[in-house]
This record gives sequence, structure tokens and C-alpha cells, in this order.
Amino acid sequence: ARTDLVLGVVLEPPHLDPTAGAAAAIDEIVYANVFEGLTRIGPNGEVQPALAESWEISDDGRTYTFKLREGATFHDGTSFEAEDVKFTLERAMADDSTNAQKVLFSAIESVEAVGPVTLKVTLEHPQGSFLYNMGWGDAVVVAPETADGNKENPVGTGPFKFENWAKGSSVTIVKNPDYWGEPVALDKAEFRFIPDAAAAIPALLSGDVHAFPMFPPDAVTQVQGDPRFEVVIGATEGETILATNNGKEPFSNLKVRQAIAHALDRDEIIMGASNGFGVPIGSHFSPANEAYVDLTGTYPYDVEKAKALLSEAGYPDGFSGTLKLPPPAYARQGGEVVASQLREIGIDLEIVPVEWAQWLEQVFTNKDYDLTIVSHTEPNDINIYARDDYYFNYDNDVFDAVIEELDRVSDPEKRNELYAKAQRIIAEDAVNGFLFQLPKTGVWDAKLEGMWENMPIQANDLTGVRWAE
Amino acid sequence: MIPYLAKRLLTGLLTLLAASIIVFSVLEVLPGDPARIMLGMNASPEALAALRTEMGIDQPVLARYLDWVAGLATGDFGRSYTYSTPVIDLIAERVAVSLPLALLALALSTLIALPVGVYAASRRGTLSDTLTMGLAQVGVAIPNFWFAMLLVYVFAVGLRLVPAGGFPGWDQGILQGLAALLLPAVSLALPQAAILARVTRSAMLEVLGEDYIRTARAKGLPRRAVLWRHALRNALIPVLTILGLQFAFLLAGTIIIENVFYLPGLGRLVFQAISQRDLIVVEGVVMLLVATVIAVNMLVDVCYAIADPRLRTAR
Amino acid sequence: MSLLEIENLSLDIGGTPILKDISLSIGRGEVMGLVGESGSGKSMTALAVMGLLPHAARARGSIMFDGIDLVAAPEAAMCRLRGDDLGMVFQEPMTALNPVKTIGEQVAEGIRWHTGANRADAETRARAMLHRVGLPEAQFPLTRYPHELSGGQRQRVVIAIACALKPKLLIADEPTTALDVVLQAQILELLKSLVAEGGMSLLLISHDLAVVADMAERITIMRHGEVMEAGNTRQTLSQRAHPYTRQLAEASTHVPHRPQSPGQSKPAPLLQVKEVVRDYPVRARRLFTRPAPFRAVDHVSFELPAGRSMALVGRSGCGKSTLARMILALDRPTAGSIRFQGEALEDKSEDALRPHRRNMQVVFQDPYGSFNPRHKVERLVAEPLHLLDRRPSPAERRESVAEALSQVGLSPADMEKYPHEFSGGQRQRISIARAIITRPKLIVADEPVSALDVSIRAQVLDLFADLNARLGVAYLFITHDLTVARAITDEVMVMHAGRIVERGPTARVLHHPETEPARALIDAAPDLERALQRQGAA
Amino acid sequence: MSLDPVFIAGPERHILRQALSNRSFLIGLAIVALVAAMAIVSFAWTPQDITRLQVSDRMQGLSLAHPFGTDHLGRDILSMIMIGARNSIAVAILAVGIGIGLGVPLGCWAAARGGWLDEAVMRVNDLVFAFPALLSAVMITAIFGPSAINAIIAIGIFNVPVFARVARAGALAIWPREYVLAARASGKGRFLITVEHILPNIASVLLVQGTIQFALGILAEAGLSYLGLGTQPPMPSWGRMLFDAQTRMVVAPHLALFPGLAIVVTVLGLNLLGDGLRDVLDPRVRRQR
Ligand code: HEM
Ligand SMILES: Nc1ncnc2c1ncn2[C@@H]1O[C@H](COP(=O)(O)OP(=O)(O)OP(=O)(O)O)[C@@H](O)[C@H]1O
Ligand SMILES: Nc1ncnc2c1ncn2[C@@H]1O[C@H](COP(=O)(O)OP(=O)(O)OP(=O)(O)O)[C@@H](O)[C@H]1O
Ligand SMILES: [Mg+2]
Ligand SMILES: [Mg+2]
Repeated sequence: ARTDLVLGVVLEPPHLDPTAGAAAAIDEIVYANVFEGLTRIGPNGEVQPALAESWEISDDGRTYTFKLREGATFHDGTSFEAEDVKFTLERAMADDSTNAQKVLFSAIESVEAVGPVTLKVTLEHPQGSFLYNMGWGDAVVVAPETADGNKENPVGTGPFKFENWAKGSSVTIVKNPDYWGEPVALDKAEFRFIPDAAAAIPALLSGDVHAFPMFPPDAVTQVQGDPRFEVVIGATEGETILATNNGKEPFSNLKVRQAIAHALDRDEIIMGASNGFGVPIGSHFSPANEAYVDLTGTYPYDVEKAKALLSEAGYPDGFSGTLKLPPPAYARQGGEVVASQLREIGIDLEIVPVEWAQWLEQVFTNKDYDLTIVSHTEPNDINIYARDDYYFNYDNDVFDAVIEELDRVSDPEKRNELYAKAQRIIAEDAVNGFLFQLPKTGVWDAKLEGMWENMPIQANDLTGVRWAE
Repeated sequence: MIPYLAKRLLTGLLTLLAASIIVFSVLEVLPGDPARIMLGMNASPEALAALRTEMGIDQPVLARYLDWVAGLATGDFGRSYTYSTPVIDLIAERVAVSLPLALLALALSTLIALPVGVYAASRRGTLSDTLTMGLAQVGVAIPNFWFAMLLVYVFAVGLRLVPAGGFPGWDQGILQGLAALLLPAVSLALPQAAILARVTRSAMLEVLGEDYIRTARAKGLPRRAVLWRHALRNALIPVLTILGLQFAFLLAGTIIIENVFYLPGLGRLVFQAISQRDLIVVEGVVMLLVATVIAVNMLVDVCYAIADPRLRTAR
Repeated sequence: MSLLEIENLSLDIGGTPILKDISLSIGRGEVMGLVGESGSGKSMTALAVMGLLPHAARARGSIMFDGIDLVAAPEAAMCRLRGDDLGMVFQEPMTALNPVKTIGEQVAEGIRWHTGANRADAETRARAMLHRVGLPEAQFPLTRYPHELSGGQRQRVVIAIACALKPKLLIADEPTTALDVVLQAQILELLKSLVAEGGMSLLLISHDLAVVADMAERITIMRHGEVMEAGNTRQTLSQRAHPYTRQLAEASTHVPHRPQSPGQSKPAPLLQVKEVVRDYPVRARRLFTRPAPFRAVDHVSFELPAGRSMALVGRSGCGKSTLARMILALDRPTAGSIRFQGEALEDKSEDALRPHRRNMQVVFQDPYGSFNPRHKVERLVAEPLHLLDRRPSPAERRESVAEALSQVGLSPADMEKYPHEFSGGQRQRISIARAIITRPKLIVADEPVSALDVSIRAQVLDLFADLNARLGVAYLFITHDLTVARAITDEVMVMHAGRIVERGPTARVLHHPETEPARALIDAAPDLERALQRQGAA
Repeated sequence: MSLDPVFIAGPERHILRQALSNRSFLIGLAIVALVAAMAIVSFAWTPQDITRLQVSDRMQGLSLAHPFGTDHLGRDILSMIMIGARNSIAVAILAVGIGIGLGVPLGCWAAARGGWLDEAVMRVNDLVFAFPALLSAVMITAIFGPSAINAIIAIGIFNVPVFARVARAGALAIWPREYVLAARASGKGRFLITVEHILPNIASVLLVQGTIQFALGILAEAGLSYLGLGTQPPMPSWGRMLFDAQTRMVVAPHLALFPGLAIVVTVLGLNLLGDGLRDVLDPRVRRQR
């Protein structure tokens, strides 16, 4: 069987150090392939051991004692030890750290290398998501000797070694013969950057590229039914929402938000925004998660009701506003459908397309917007609704309390209950228009096995990928 | 000739300086904070500040401008904000794609257009003239990206003769590299060839109406000799102008084509850099392109002088 | 048998008949003159012989050249004849040479093509030929490009190309029209000697009877595509049997009747030009040295009394037009002063110039270029009324225009027409109407008749003379044509290389020139009577 | 067509007759008129109201109800092309307007004054020319955000030096004419001469250049919209439609076919019209590109 693979990815990463940048494109190449953390996130979002073979949690939930892998080495030949983890975590927590997810480490009080393969982490307070946090790409373990060069030449402990980065074109990784765990089946994998949806199709059809973990949904129809390819529609952690400025008239009015919720026909939106792929959601939670509650019926599609609510709210003739749309197709196309639907109940939206840079500045930072469409791809991120000053301008003490409690509880059952409660609160408050879970429309050569179906974390874990005979 | 070129060189440098001011100040007002874009939505203020210091964008404007220009003069284009590699390296990698692409397209369009133009002019008014010029007229009207789309579907997806896009890198072999550039070059070249053929034809017709053509014929030279020996060289002068314009246009105008074929060229680099607010890269590339345009224009002037002896002494 | 025998040649271009039943013959070694006014079909006849007619042209009849019918000959056969047995010299020396090839190449090309000589041999022959036409290699190496030569020198190169292989028939289509008289005389002399020594036949085309009379043994006179009269030159031109011949001959020696020659009493000077200099900057050839400027007008001084008519004559490029522009205050002198009606013009602003402009108008050479083609005659002629302090009402305006038009012999109804609807002579009248509408005291006329056919020229000269008499306008006449000066001016100034070298009453200067430049001009000027006398003597 | 001879006297009558027998001109005029008519009709009527999406009808083939099919959001493509024509024409006209409005006075001024001013204007022109147009358009839209207005400005700015050059070259050729000298001898100033003599005589060159720039403007607008930098949804534009069609070309080639043809035909029409006009108005003027 073949042992090489060309994988199409949409974005080129700015660099290859996952601990020094937010770009998902970094993780999509190096996560689990080149770099590993203490834990890792599995194909269905579960926490699995990685460089930490096992762990013990103290009764007060504040001390974690990790037993690390023996015999693991970095790609430069140096051995992996507890000191490396200590270095990694302290580097991420430092004042001058440029880690984009510093909040992941905010609960850590101290890190101690007890022995070469034993590590003790003490938290300031119990944190239910700590093990999950350690599985993020931003928490992968780096070696002190090579940490500064990781942007250009990433050195990790993973089953693949970085080989080459042809800027603007592709990154190549090759099999690491000295890997501590089970060796991978591929000898070489190339991540080719194909930003244009239109270019993806010919690349796939002509056989230049073997797999697209995230094929443009619009283009999927073009290869469905072609026996050469396998099309797998999975789930991502991307809740696609009609984000609403709750701090601004008239959206601060619950009735208005409810009216909007009633006016949205999710099926049509999914059809327009992502070619019919994607699961409708009723709150800010991934259907793939075991704590998921289906709340899509909270405000069913009902134009008359929506109009009535709008009248009640004091806007019998509707009103006008803006809808800022970032570049992705789901936003631009979905936005047109949403605008058309809201026009039915008298809300006249001016569509303002913005680039990501402008979106970040205007919408996210300055909260200068009425409505926008965006997909929140961080896993398990319902807690953003509890943040003060978040761009939704949403404030609900009851909800904040639920999230606070979640932080303290590590019992899975209890946590699921709290998650359900949180989902309900924001669904009923119609904080945002909850549209659909972004699909992971994977398309790859039918002879390829072991590609991830879902995308619980933004990564392309190639450890299990192989060509069938 | 020499003083003329010296003067051109001087005005070229001044233009470049003016361009650097424009480029720099235009990018100054671009909305968006590069540090924020690199670190993403959830970045902490301290991390942002640290990164800004690292990138040097907390300095005053004037200091940064002078720094930048001084760097340019010594070939130091600065360091990319996003790639954190020297801009000059990024540019060098991309030029290795864009320049061959532009040259290939230019060569193709010239090789097609000149014979077609001369042929049509020599059979002015005949059916073949009307047909070729009609075709050229359509060629001029075709948007090159649309043409590119059609080419991809026919030759890459349908017939699988050439790659649909992407660039393997020159280290994978010259042939592979050329194969990857073939369709992009053709889609760039054909509309250009159409223009060039029309210009060639009308320049030829113009020249064929000149008195000295009649003198040449009165010497007894047959049509063919008159066409190639007397007319073409004079007709080349307006054709050169267009060729010069086209090269600059091709080099910069590959943005769209590079997108269609996802080629890692300068156009893609700058397009991407603008959206990521990697200002220093944008500045570097724009300056490079402006310098190229100026240089090509000077080259065209030199070619003029070679083609037209009147300019050698007159200026 | 004749060398060339044209019989019943008819020609139409795109359906328009151009030539009607032309018959003409030239014997071996004979010089035939072909004259006629502009558009009469002289060039088309020549091109028909060369087989170089425009695309849409259809020829009927026969042209027998040395036993070959040129009308029926295929292109390949014509190629063998052209440049070998048939040579042609064209009118416009400035454009007849390929600007991107050296003169050596252009002369040698035909030699190589026809004789199969190698490059070196062809060059040797070309060198000899260029030497023969007065371009010795020492001063004019073969590597010169046409733009490095003057008009007269270029015409020599064209002649060298045409005569390189000693053709049996040389056709010269107005070979000197674009040159000044001195150059014209030299070129004609050259042609004459080439024909004599090579035993060639020459078909000399010209609109100037004097030129032909001097050169040709036989003459053919054409009009509207038809042959009017043909025969021995001297007989034809002295007997003037055909009315058209008579008309042409009289027109070319016409002297307008000027009622009273202004007496010797000197009226007050209208125009005083003192030590005027005009420099043009010269483009730098080297980087840091600024070349000395070119002095087009060099310390010129003269006075023009009111009501007088003065000619300014000189060879092409001697600075006549430059001086005229300064007098008209369209250009400022580098140094010196120009006083008009006692007031200095050179430092006045546009506004301050208005009252003077009213008294000073201009007529240009080119009857086609002097009108904005998009304006009607009324607007064109009325343009100087802009200078009046009071804007005339539309009715007054029409009245003035009508009057000016009748002064120049046009009908007021012509006001509604566009300039392209008039003939060249009529246009020049319109131009004069525009000049007199403000009743100026001075009219500067820059070559006002040199673009006109002889018969029309005579009419326009009459008009000038008449206006001078009736309105008392003073003229400054710029011309290189001495017959014009003789006809209507009281005084002549001869200009040479930017300076006035001679000045005096017209008759005196023309008959007893005192300086070399004046003598050269006068000797070179073609003169019908003199030519006929010489022919008679020969 | 019968025209009152009183109104068209002189050269114009002649020109009109010539124009009506010029094949290029007639075909070009017919195409341009058709496109313009389509754009005008679209204000009052289109086969479908494209602001109301019928997503369930997406990507239908050609039918009686939708002669050109429907797009990925269920909109009628014919309607979109009609409205897109309006948009293309508006952008191109305004961009050419900017070019003429600023470039022609600038060029005439430079030609009339000469000297250092002429030099300065031409150097600034060179500066603008030295910027690769498309790249600058990308930067301009990056600053002000993508929109039709900014596309107009971006394309317009680069039209300015084009018209300035053409106007200057034309004016410089007219200034030494004898009728200009005559006008100066009649005491007319630079401004008056420019208005009365220069402009009318370079109008035909400008008109021809105008149609060329108009065609280029349509191509440029399509290109910018294709890159997502021009006209923004929900306003349809031909370039944008091609972009949307690209990902669906295998299943629905008609999505790419009709907008592409619309661009080609319109640009072709304008170029033919320009060619025809040039032949009629000024057979000697060489194409200025
Ligand atoms: C900022 C706006 C733009 C301006 C001012 C502009 C200007 C010009 C000019 C002056 C030419 C003629 C130069 C030559 O023939 O070499 C030209 C040619 C061309 N431009 Fe642009 N351009 C702009 C943007 C674009 C864009 C965005 C496209 C995208 C497709 C484009 C496509 C073309 C094409 C295909 C030609 C070939 C010429 C033809 O079809 O006649 N231009 N442009
Ligand atoms: N290419 C052409 N197409 C149509 N008509 C032409 C063409 N060339 C010349 N003519 C016409 O043919 C007629 C004769 O022209 P020709 O050039 O022979 O005149 P000519 O006697 O040489 O005049 P001139 O003294 O002005 O040179 C003129 O009426 C002219 O308008
Ligand atoms: N604008 C100018 N710049 C530089 N040199 C000029 C300019 N105008 C005229 N000259 C030069 O000045 C000299 C005199 O020119 P001018 O036009 O006065 O000659 P002219 O006597 O009228 O000749 P012609 O009889 O040919 O009209 C010529 O050598 C000419 O080349
Ligand atoms: Mg002639
Ligand atoms: Mg003169």
C-alpha cells in the first residue's frame, strides 16, 4: 500500500508553534502529529492519555500528579522529562508569554517535577476542565532547547517529524522512526494549502490531493456519488450563530430576540449556508457532546408569531439594522438567507461584508454591530456567555453562577446536568440566533482509512491513517 | 542617450520614494491590529503588548518609516509579522513562481500575437483577417479568470493532462514546475495576446500606409520583403509600449490567476498579507512591484532606442 | 518606338473616376513634363505606371513600357521592373525614407535585390551613387540615418535609390515642392545631369509651369483627370493655344494691378522692430553641460510705415515665422523691443494687448489648418470680435461678418457653411475675412498663397492688393516665393540665418541684389519667361 | 432613421451616415443598447424578485420559469444578470466619469500651461501608473472595506492618468494648429481656447478612449467582485456570480456560463462600438492604450 498522503487544508499557518498563536491552521498540521501534550482529545472529544500515561487527582481537586511516558524523545534526540513539562507550563503562564490561550493555565498555582517521569501540578482552585485543557494544542509540550525555534522548525515528541515548509504552498512531515508509541502507517504527509473553495474541487478530482478534512460544503455535491471518493459529514465544535448585540436597542429587548428566533428557518439557512449539511442547534452546544440537549424547538419557525412578538415589543413595522458578515461562505451565504428571512417580519438588514481583521476590531473588540454570523469553533465554549464584556453584551447572574459551579465540579454526571441548565438559559433568553453546528464535510480517497469523522478539536490527527491494500 | 537614461533613472528613484511614502501612509490607516490578528480573539492584553514590542509597531510613525526606507535601501525588507521570517526571503520564494509565470505568459502572448498580427495586416480585408481579428476581439473581452476556470475543467479535470493547480516547487524538477505553470500562463496570455495581436495589426497597417513603404516597393522589393524588412521593425515601436505595459500588468495581475490555481506567487502573498495585516510584507511587495514597473518602463525606453535610431541621438 | 506609351488609360477608385482616357508617350532619353493643378491626376498616372496604385483602384487601357504591358503585368514581373528599369522619386523627402534603416542599407537594398550582388559589392555601388548625388562618403557615411539629414539631403538619397540601377525611365513626382527655391534649383540641376549622363527618360511631374518649362522638352497638361494639351514645351507655352494652358500660364506670371503706388512720402511708422533676438533652448546631449541656445532670430531691426506692404523673404528655416510670431505678440523676444503704433508690446499682459490685437491680424499658410473644423464660417470669421470692448449683439455680429465676407468676394450666405465645404482658395478668403473684420492697421501673412494652385493664387493676390488699396492696410508678407513679393509689395527684406541681410524697394532688390543670400534666392527662383527664353536659345 | 438636416449640418451629418454604415459600430451599438435596455428594465421588472430567496429552488437547470436556471440560493439567474448589468454599467460609468472629470481638465491644463506644471502633472501620472492597478484596488478596498463605491473609486483613480494622458497628447497636437494661433491673435486666453478649440477637437479621441475604459472598467469590476472586493451581496454582480459558480461548476455549469457570457458580450459590444467610433470619427488616430 502507499505510504504517502497529500492533505488539502484551507489556511496556511502563520508559523508552526501552537503555543504561540491562535491560528487553528497551526494545530491542523502539528497537533498530535508533531506535538503532543500531557493529554489529547480523541476522535469524539474525549480526553485520552498522551505524554501523561496516567494521573491521580487529590480529593480537593487541586493537585494533579501525572505519571509520564518513559523513553519518549524529542525529534532532536533529547529525551522527554518532567522538567520539559514544567518548562512548558511555566513558559505559557509567564507574564511575557505570547500564548494565545493563557486562560487555559490560569488556574495553575505551581508545577513541580518530582522525578524524571513524575509531575505534580497544583491548582489555585479545583477546575473541572483541567485535563481537557491540557489536551489543547496550546498546551503541547516543548523542549527548552528548541522552544524558540518552533515557529520555523517545530520540534515535538510526536509520531511525525517536521520536514519542510514551502511557504505559500505546503508543509511536509515524515514518519518519526524513534516514536515512543505505536508507529504510524504513513511515511510522509503533505499539507497543501488550498484557500479557495473553487480550487479544491479540481485538486481533488485530478488526484493532486487525496483528502480534504474540511471540503467546502458547497462543493460536496460535486463529488457525492463518485465511487473514487468517500464523503463523510461529521460534526465540528463550531456553533454557527446569529450573534446579537444584546446591549443595543432594540436587540436588548427579549421580545425582539424571540421574534428573530421565531423568524429563522434553520433548514433553509443550512441549505443556503452550507449546502444542507450541518445539524440545527437550539443553543450554544455541540450535538456531538454527551451533555447536549436538543433545544431547537424552543422557538419554532413561525413568521406570524414572530411578527406578533415584534408588535408587542413596540415595532409593528419592524426596524432596520446591519448584519456584518465575515469572509467564510457559511457567513456570507447564510447571511443572505437570514436577511431575506428577517425581511419577512419587517426587519430590514443592510449586509456589511467585513474582513476578519475588521470583524475582530469592529465586532469583537469594539462591539460596534447589530447582528453578525460567526461560528464559534472552540470546544466546550458555552462559558463565553458568562464573560463580562464579551461581545454579545449578555449578562445573566443565574447563568454566571452555573458556569462558576461547573468550574468547581469534576463529577461527570453533575457536570452534564449543569451544562444542560446552561444550555437552557441561553436558549430561552434567545441571546443569539442559534443556527447550526458547522459540519465537517470530509472528502477523501475511498481507499484511505482512519481519517477522523468529526472534528472535536481543530486538528488533523494522522496517527491512525493508512491506505487500504 | 546616456543623459536621457540618467534623467530617467533619477525620476524613477524619485517616483519610488514618492511611492514609498504613499504605500507607507496608506497602510498606516489600514484598520486592524496585526498583533490582535496573530493572537486571536482570546489573547490577553499583556500578550498583545509583548507582541507589539516584539514587532516594533509601538514606535512612532516617522521613526518606523525612516527605519523601513533605510532598510529598503540596503535590501533589508524587514521581518514578516506573521511568518516571522525576513520579508526578502518570502518575496524571493514567491518571485520564483510569479516571475517565471509572467515571463512565460509574456513569451506565449508575444509568440502568438506577433505572427497573427502581421499575418492579419498583410491580408487586410480578407476573410482570414476578419476572422482572426473577430477572434481577437472576443479574446480581449474574456475575463482571464473565467477563461482559467474553463481551462481547468477541460484540461485538468476532464483530460487530466496537467495539474489543476498548486506548485510543486522548482526542486521537484523544471518540467513539473513548468507543467504547473502552463495553464495559468495560458489563461494570462491569451487575452493579452488578443490585445497584442490587435495592436500589432493596427501598427502594421499604419506603417504600411507610410511613404517609405512605397519607396521600398518602388525599389522592386516584393510584398513579403517589404512586410518583414521595412514594416515590422517600425511597427514594433507601438507594440513595445504595450509589451512594457503588459509585463507590469502581468506581474501584478497574477493575483486572480494565482488564486484560481492556488499558486504561491507574489499576488497570493500580498493578498493574504493584506487580510492578515502583515503590513511589512505588503509594503515590501508593493515597493518591489512599483520598482519593477519603473524598471520595465526604462527597459522599454532602451528598447525604443534600439528599435528607433531617431531616439538615439535626438534626445 | 517610344519607351513608354500610355493609351486610353482610365482609372477609378472605389467607383469614382479619377483618370479619363489618358494618352501619353515618352521617348528614350526624353524629358516629359506633366503639369496640372492639385487633384488633376498627375500622381495617379505615375503610380499607374509603377503599378503602385491604391488597393481599390481599377485601371483600364494600356501602358506599354519597353514592350511590356504594365496594366496586365503580374506583381512578380512588376517587382522585377520596379527599381531596375523604372525608378521613382516622391514628393515628400521627410517621409519617403525608412527611419530605422541607414541610408547605405536603403540604397544598397535595391541593388542587391535586382543584381544579386553581395553585401560588399552593393555597398560599393551605393557609395558611388550617393557620391554622385552629392553626398560624398567623407561627410555622409553610409551609416547615417535619415533623421540625421536635412530635407534636401534626404531628397538626394531618394534620388540615389531611384537611380541606383540606372533605370530606363525615372518618374519624379513633384520632387521639389517641399523644398525651398534654392534647394529646388539644386535638385533639379541634379536630375537634369543624371538624365543626361545615363540616357534615362524622365517623367517630371509638377504644378509649377516654370519648373517644367526649364526642364522638359515636351509637356502634357492635365485637368480633372484628362489631358488638355500636349506638345513641345516652348511652343505650347508660348503659343498658349488651349484656353486652359493660357489660363495657367497667365496665372503663374500674374501681377495684380495696384492702383497707386504709395509715393515716397514717409508716413509715420506703424511697426518698429529693434534689435530683436529669439533663442530656442537646445536639448542637452551631455549630462552636465548646457548647450548654447539656438538663435532663430538674431538682432533684427526694421520699421514698417502705415499702409505699406513689405515682403520678408528667405530660405526655409531662416526665422521668418519666428519673427512674425513675435510681432503678433504670440511669442516673446529673448531681447530687443517691438513697438506697434508707438507702444512696446513685448512686456504687455494679455489684457493690455487687446487694443493692439484689434489693429493687427494674421493670415496663415495652410487653408485647411487655420480653421477649427467644427465651427461654422460665421463663428470663425467673428472670432476677433472678441477683441472689441463692447460685445456686439448677434445681429451686429452677423452684419460685420457679412460685410467682411463681401469684402473678400464671398456671399454672406456662406456664413452658414463649414470650412470643409469650401475650396482652398475660398478658405484663404475666409481667412482674410477673419483678418479684416476688426479693421486692422496691419496684417501679417505667413506664406498666404504657397499652398494654393497658380490660378487660385492669382485671385488671392489680387484680393490682397485690392484690400491694401481700399482699406489702407499695411502688410507684412512672409514668403519664399519671389513672384509673390514682386507682385504686391513695396519693399523687400531678405532674411538669412536669423538676420536681415538686405532691405530695399522691391524692384531694386529683385533686379540688383547686393548680397549673396539674396542673389542665391533670386537666381534659383523659377521664372516662366526666363525659362522659355532659355529653351528658345537652346 | 430620419434626421432633420437642420440639426445635423456640416461634418456631423457626414459622420452619422458613415457611422450607420460601419459594421463594428452597428453591432457594438446593438449589443450595448441591449445590455443598457436590460439594465433599465431591471429597475421596473425582473422575472423574479431576487431579494426573496427560495432556497428550496436552488440550482435548477434551464426552464421556462427560469430561462437561465437558478443559483445556489434559488434566485433566478436571468434576473440577477439583469440587475448585475445595472451594477456593472453604473460602476464602469462612474469610474470612467471620475477618470474624465479629473483627467481631462488635468491633461488640458498641463498642455495649456506647459513647463514645470506639465512636467509635474505627468510625473504624478507616472506615479499612479507605476502602481499595479489591481493591487492598489485591493489595498483601497482593504482600507475602506469592500463595496461597489470603493471599487468605483479604485477603478476611477486609475482612469485619471489614462484620460490625462490622452487629453494632454490630443491638446498638445492641437495647440500648434494655426487656428489656435489665430484665436490667440484674437486675444483669447488659454481657458477660452481650451473650451472653444481644444476640447471639441479632442472629444472624439476621448470618446473612443472612454468606450475602451468603459469596457476595461466592466472587466475590472468583474475581477474585483470575483475577488470579493467589489460589489457586495445582496446586490448581484457578474463577477461575484462567477465566484459563486466556481465551486459548483461540475454539477451546475450554467451558473458560470451565463454571467461569463454577459461579461464577454458586454465588453465585446463596447470594444466594437469603440472601434467603430474610432473608424468613423478619427481614422488617423492611433489607438492609445
Ligand atoms: C483598479 C482598477 C483597474 C484599472 C484602472 C485597470 C486598468 C487597466 C488598463 C489601463 C488596462 C490596459 C493596459 C493593457 O492593455 O496593458 C487594463 C487591462 C486589463 N485589465 Fe485592468 N485595471 C484594473 C483592474 C483590473 C481588474 C480587477 C481586472 C480583473 C480581471 C482587470 C483585468 C484586466 C484585463 C483582463 C485586461 C486586459 C485588457 C483588455 O481586456 O482589454 N483589470 N486594465
Ligand atoms: N487613395 C485614394 N483613394 C481615393 N481617391 C484618391 C486616392 N488618392 C488620390 N485620390 C483622388 O484621385 C484624384 C487624383 O489624385 P492625384 O494624387 O493623382 O492628384 P495630383 O494631380 O497628383 O495632385 P497634387 O498636385 O495635389 O499631388 C484626386 O481627386 C484625389 O482625391
Ligand atoms: N519651438 C521651437 N524650438 C526650437 N527651435 C525652433 C522652434 N521653432 C522654430 N525653431 C527653429 O528656428 C528656426 C527658424 O524657424 P522658423 O519657423 O521661423 O523658420 P521659417 O523661416 O518660417 O521657415 P519656413 O519657411 O520653413 O516656414 C528653424 O531652424 C527652426 O528649426
Ligand atoms: Mg500628386
Ligand atoms: Mg515658416
